[in-house]
Amino acid sequence: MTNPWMIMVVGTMTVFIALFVMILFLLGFPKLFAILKRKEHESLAPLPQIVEVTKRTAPSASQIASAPSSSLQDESLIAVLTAAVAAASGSSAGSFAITNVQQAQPEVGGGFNTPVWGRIERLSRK
Amino acid sequence: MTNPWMIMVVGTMTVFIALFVMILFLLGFPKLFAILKRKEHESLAPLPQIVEVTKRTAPSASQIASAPSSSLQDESLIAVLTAAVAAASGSSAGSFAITNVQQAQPEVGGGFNTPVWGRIERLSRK
Amino acid sequence: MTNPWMIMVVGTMTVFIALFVMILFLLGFPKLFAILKRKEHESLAPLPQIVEVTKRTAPSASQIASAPSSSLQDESLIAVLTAAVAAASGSSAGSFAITNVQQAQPEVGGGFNTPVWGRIERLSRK
Amino acid sequence: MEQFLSQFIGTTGFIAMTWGQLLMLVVSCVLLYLGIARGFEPLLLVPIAFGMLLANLPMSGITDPPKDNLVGGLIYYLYQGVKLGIYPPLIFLGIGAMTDFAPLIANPWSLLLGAAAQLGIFIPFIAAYYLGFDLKSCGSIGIIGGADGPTAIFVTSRLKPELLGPIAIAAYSYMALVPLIQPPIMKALTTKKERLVRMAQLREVSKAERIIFPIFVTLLIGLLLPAAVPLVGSLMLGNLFRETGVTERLSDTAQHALINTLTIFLGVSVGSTASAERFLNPQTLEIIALGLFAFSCGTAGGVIFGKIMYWVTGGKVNPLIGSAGVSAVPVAARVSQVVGSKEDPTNFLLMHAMGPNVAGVIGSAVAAGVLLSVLN
Amino acid sequence: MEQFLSQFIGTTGFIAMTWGQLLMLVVSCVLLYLGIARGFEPLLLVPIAFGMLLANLPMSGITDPPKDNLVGGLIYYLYQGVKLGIYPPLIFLGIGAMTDFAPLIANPWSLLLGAAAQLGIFIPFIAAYYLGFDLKSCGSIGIIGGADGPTAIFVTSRLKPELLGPIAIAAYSYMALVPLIQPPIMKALTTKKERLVRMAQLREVSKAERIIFPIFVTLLIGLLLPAAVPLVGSLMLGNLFRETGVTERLSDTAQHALINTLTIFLGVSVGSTASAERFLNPQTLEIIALGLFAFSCGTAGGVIFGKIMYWVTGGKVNPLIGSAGVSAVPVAARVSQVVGSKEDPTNFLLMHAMGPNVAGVIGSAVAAGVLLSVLN
Amino acid sequence: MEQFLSQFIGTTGFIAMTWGQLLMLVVSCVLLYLGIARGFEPLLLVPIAFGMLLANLPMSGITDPPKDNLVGGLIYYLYQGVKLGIYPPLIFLGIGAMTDFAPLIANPWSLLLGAAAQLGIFIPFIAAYYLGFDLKSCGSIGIIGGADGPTAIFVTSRLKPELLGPIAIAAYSYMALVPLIQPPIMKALTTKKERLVRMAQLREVSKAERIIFPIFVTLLIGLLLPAAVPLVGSLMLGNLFRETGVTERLSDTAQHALINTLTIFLGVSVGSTASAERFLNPQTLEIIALGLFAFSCGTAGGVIFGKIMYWVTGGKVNPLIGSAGVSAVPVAARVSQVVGSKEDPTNFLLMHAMGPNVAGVIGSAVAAGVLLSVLN
Ligand code: NA
Ligand code: NA
Ligand code: NA
Repeated sequence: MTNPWMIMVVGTMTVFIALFVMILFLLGFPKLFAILKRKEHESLAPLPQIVEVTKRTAPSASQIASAPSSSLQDESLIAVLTAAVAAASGSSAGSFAITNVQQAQPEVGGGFNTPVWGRIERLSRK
Repeated sequence: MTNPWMIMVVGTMTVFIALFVMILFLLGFPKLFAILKRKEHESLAPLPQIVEVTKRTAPSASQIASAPSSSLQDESLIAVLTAAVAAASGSSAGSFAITNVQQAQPEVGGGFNTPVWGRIERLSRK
Repeated sequence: MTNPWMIMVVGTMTVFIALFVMILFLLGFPKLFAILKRKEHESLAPLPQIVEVTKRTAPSASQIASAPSSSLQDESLIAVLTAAVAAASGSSAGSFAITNVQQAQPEVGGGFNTPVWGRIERLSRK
Repeated sequence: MEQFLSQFIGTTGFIAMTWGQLLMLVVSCVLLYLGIARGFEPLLLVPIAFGMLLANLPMSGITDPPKDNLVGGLIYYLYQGVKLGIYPPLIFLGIGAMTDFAPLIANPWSLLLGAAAQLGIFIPFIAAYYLGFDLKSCGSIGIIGGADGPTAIFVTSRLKPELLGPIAIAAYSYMALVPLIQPPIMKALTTKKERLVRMAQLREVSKAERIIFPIFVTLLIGLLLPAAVPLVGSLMLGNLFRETGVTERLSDTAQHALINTLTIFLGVSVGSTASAERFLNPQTLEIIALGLFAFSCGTAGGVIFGKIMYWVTGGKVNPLIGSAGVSAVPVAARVSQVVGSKEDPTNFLLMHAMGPNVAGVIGSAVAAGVLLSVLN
Repeated sequence: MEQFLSQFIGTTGFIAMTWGQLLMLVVSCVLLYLGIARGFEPLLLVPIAFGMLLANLPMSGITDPPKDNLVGGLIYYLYQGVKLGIYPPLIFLGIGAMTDFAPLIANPWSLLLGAAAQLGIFIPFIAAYYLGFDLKSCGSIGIIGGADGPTAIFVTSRLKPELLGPIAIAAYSYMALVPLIQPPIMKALTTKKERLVRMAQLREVSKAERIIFPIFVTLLIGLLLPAAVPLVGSLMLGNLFRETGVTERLSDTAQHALINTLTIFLGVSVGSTASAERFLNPQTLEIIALGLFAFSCGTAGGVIFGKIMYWVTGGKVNPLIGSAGVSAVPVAARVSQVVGSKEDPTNFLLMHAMGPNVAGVIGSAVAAGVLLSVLN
Repeated sequence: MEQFLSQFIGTTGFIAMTWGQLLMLVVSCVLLYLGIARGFEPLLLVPIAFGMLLANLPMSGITDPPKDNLVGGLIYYLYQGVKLGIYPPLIFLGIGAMTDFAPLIANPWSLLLGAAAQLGIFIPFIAAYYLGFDLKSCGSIGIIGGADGPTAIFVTSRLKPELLGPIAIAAYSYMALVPLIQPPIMKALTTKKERLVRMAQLREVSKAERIIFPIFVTLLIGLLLPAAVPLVGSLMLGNLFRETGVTERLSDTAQHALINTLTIFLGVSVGSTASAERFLNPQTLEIIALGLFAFSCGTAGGVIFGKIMYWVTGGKVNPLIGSAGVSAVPVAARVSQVVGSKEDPTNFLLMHAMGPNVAGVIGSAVAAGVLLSVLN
């Protein structure tokens, strides 16, 4: 592109388009987060018990602060990585990834007592 | 220079000359700054009023702290840059630069109300 | 080495050997430091007087904090460097280094009043 | 002895100095004066002016590249971070860690003001073209109107490094002069009634929104305009460090040790490009004039779009906040506040002006991306 | 105009994006979520995930090497510090300045637990070999079991830079998952009686011992295993700065400005290696699985050796502190404390677990030295 | 297995170690002891000694340059900042930000003492020449007498990098030994009456003077002696950051994060040049002896010139402040105070000695410029 007027038009338009798309998303933010907040409240329900366990070890409680407070979704990392890679390397793409994440969730159960790696290993052995 | 004695003499002399010139200037510092201080007092006279204006916007006064407190010399930057460049690129050198700076000053006037860029643009159109 | 089992054995053994040697030394630490502590107490004996001298210059005492508090071993740096270099460059190695350090100590005497460089220069003139 | 003295004087810089260098030394002292005594963006202007001073001391070799088996000068090595485009994005990382985008998230429409103010980039771009500059120079000159130091330096270092000196000096000087440049334009373009508009209080912004925002902006801008990624991505990574609540260490270093160190290096290097032979030519004069024109266009663009929003919303938007869209954070937002409070001392526009103000940073980065992808 | 629009869309990243890149963007967002909302090693995972995001935005050129007379992308230059092995040792310098080796000096035998946990490196090394990886990849995969980010990155950058992405992500993710991975293994391998053992209080460690320790370790490891010098030497120099009492300035900068800056650079660079074409292949899946296996082996190795020490000492050592030998400082030591306190809430194992915990860092560095000297 | 063991031992450093390396390890431990336990300039001596230790561990490769497709060692890369002359000026930037030149501005005549003490550079220069050193080595040896670490390292890295190790160690060691070296010389050269002189209180220095001073010195020295610009310019830029009152951020980073980081890098790199083959030769012995001679000459030069000023002013100048002209800030000024207060505990010379003390820094930088321009 060597026509300066063309560049000006493209440039101004791009700036407006980019920032306008941003506006559209940002306008949706309040609603999106209202939904997320509700969901969060639900998923946070089982937490208190585990927190209590940690609290009982009173004297070094502050030092143990970084221990995870909820194990319900802690496997999601492995699940997602696994799913992503499986999706890309296998023949069936895209959709598989998302399905698999959903599939993984119910399997989790007890958190602390169900070793995550069992499932992962099974997947890798395949 | 490969004669070590020569290097020694040159070196010692250079150190003494350099630091002696520095002494001469530093001895003039107190007088120089006495003059500058007097000038500063004069040029600072019209300031209080503007400060008051800023103060009236009370609640965010602290945030606006960086607003310029005096507009009398604020154009000096542009004036000097302009002058410097004009001096170097035009056929008449040195003296023009300094003359022009002097010339610019009286034109300033109202500060806030006289757009600086008017003059600059005139210069560049020439 | 391209046999993975060999690498595993070597690796595991190296880790254990390295850390085991470390254990042996660390087990000796408490005894070693008990001895060092006793020695330190002895060598620190003549200190108080010098500290007193410094204290008398009361107003800037805090600023002079970095002045060396004991001069008894302050020459050791030069002695050791000298010895080390002499040992390596001269024909008689190893033992000379250590002997010389020992030799240097008694010469020291008054600290502040015996210029270190006298001895060093004598060495370098040789 | 006589021979020696003449030889000695020959090794001093006095003899080798050109009139141009002397003039540049004077200019750098004036810049130092403006930075220190008048508070013109001192954090940048002091290093820039000092770099200029050092580079114009004859025969110091401080900007020389390595030659044969001689190493280069200090500033030659510092300058590599400018040349390779490393400093500006990393400075943006620190700026991101210092920026609060909440006013923008609360009022997304202020992004339009940040977009409109980019006319301050594209109109001078055209103007420079008709003054005879080549397209790359036009892009570098236009970007002054972005009123964003790192963006201007990043774009210029990639399009036309020869112009770094005048463009950086113009950009930072006019950013400092924003309180002088903008008010007359703002007053000329608005009616008293418009300037008196009071705006509704902004809604609160949740922590989650603040965290999602930088990620989302990076994705959006990154996909729309890949060339803007180094600037926008760094800005947003810094902002993410600020907002997560678990990366305070990184945010703290980004907005102190890292940005300060790189500001020194960037300032001195950029200043050093203003050597007499490069700086003292008629182009510099035109660039300085065009830079002022750019700031004026940006201000006008923002204010005019502010008027449009005033009409569209039936008088809910005060057009004075439009001028803040030029970025020059946070000075331009303060100017909106000051001009507004002159009409009505109880009208607080500052927070409303911060939205367009930070939007202007994003807008300029997008415009920079366009210029880089089109002209490079 | 039509032509222009199609041309414009062609310059955006939307068209150029592959399914792989889209997937990687999703993965990086998930990693950001885990780092920020779930607190998974956020100081590393946030920069890594953001680097991944930036690298997978199509056509941004941010990871491109210089070409002809075009400069390279920002992350290309940042990555040089990884490629040349500069960041990891300097990060170790900061870690050394943050580490208190006193619990190890007070109880030297805990070094054996740090040694035993290195089975987490060598068993997966063998496993990877039989899964068909070449030896250098095996070494890089095994080192995940060291549970030490900088060590893993240093070794991988020298043996198999192509694997940096998955290996760094696996290492840091599993370090964050240690509180999930270790407890079941610890419980399965120990009896209730063992878990109830109370250990004798540790002796006090004098300042002189703390100062001699890093010098002595450098000498010893440096002579035994020269290839471990960059890691061990840097770690110990940092620790020396911490302990001398006269180099506080250096210790302070090492554990703040320096380590934070390099953590940002390292994280973003390492993340950027996880481009779609490199990351999305079956090997990554195997590496992630092997990484988990590695952490489990390390935990088991430490606990089993803890049991041996329990038997040898006639029940004076609680085998639960063995699992802390994997390093992952200080999370693994906290896990020992938590698991122990579940049996007896008044039993404080934390300080006893810190010994094996920091021993694990040294142990992994030694193992890294072996792998580097044997495989390079 | 036997074969394996012998092979294993072969990969350790024990076998490869030479007697020279063993000796150097001992020397580095002694330096560590002096730095840590005796407080000999620990901020520099600890990194230098540790760098020495690391470089003398056999086969670690930590100082190796890159070869074929193998990357170089950590210290090889850190050393580039010394080789290219980058660290010393940037360290001077931090020193400038830490230095208060007010005592010098208040009493400009103390500059003469700072000039006279540079005899400590030029007399040993001649001495070294007659001991058979080549001119470049003579310059590097003489600069030890400047009693200024960064200056000594900068000059040596440009004139004779092979000598970096012994020269840096000598410079920093003698700077720590100043309280031992100077007093006997000071007493020998002065009478009791001279040592009892009380000096008039210094005038106050205005903020404007403090700001103008660094700019003016840069211009003056820069024009007189271009080769001194990297050192003097950086020192003065740092001082300008300190004094402006509007660049505190930059001053703060220059005197903390930046200088500390570079001190670590500089120290370790410089120490690493002291490998056994380079360090252990008769030259090193001579350099160490000449270094002590240099400090003594500098002290004597300053004191003798102080006596001249005593005579000229009719007894208003205490010659004891002359010894502070060697720089070694602020130790040498403290020595003047201590020696003076031994005669009269109520006589406070410290502030008067700070003038020559900081003048000595400028003087050495000028002398360095002369040596660099004449010998390079
Ligand atoms: Na802008
Ligand atoms: Na480990
Ligand atoms: Na000096």
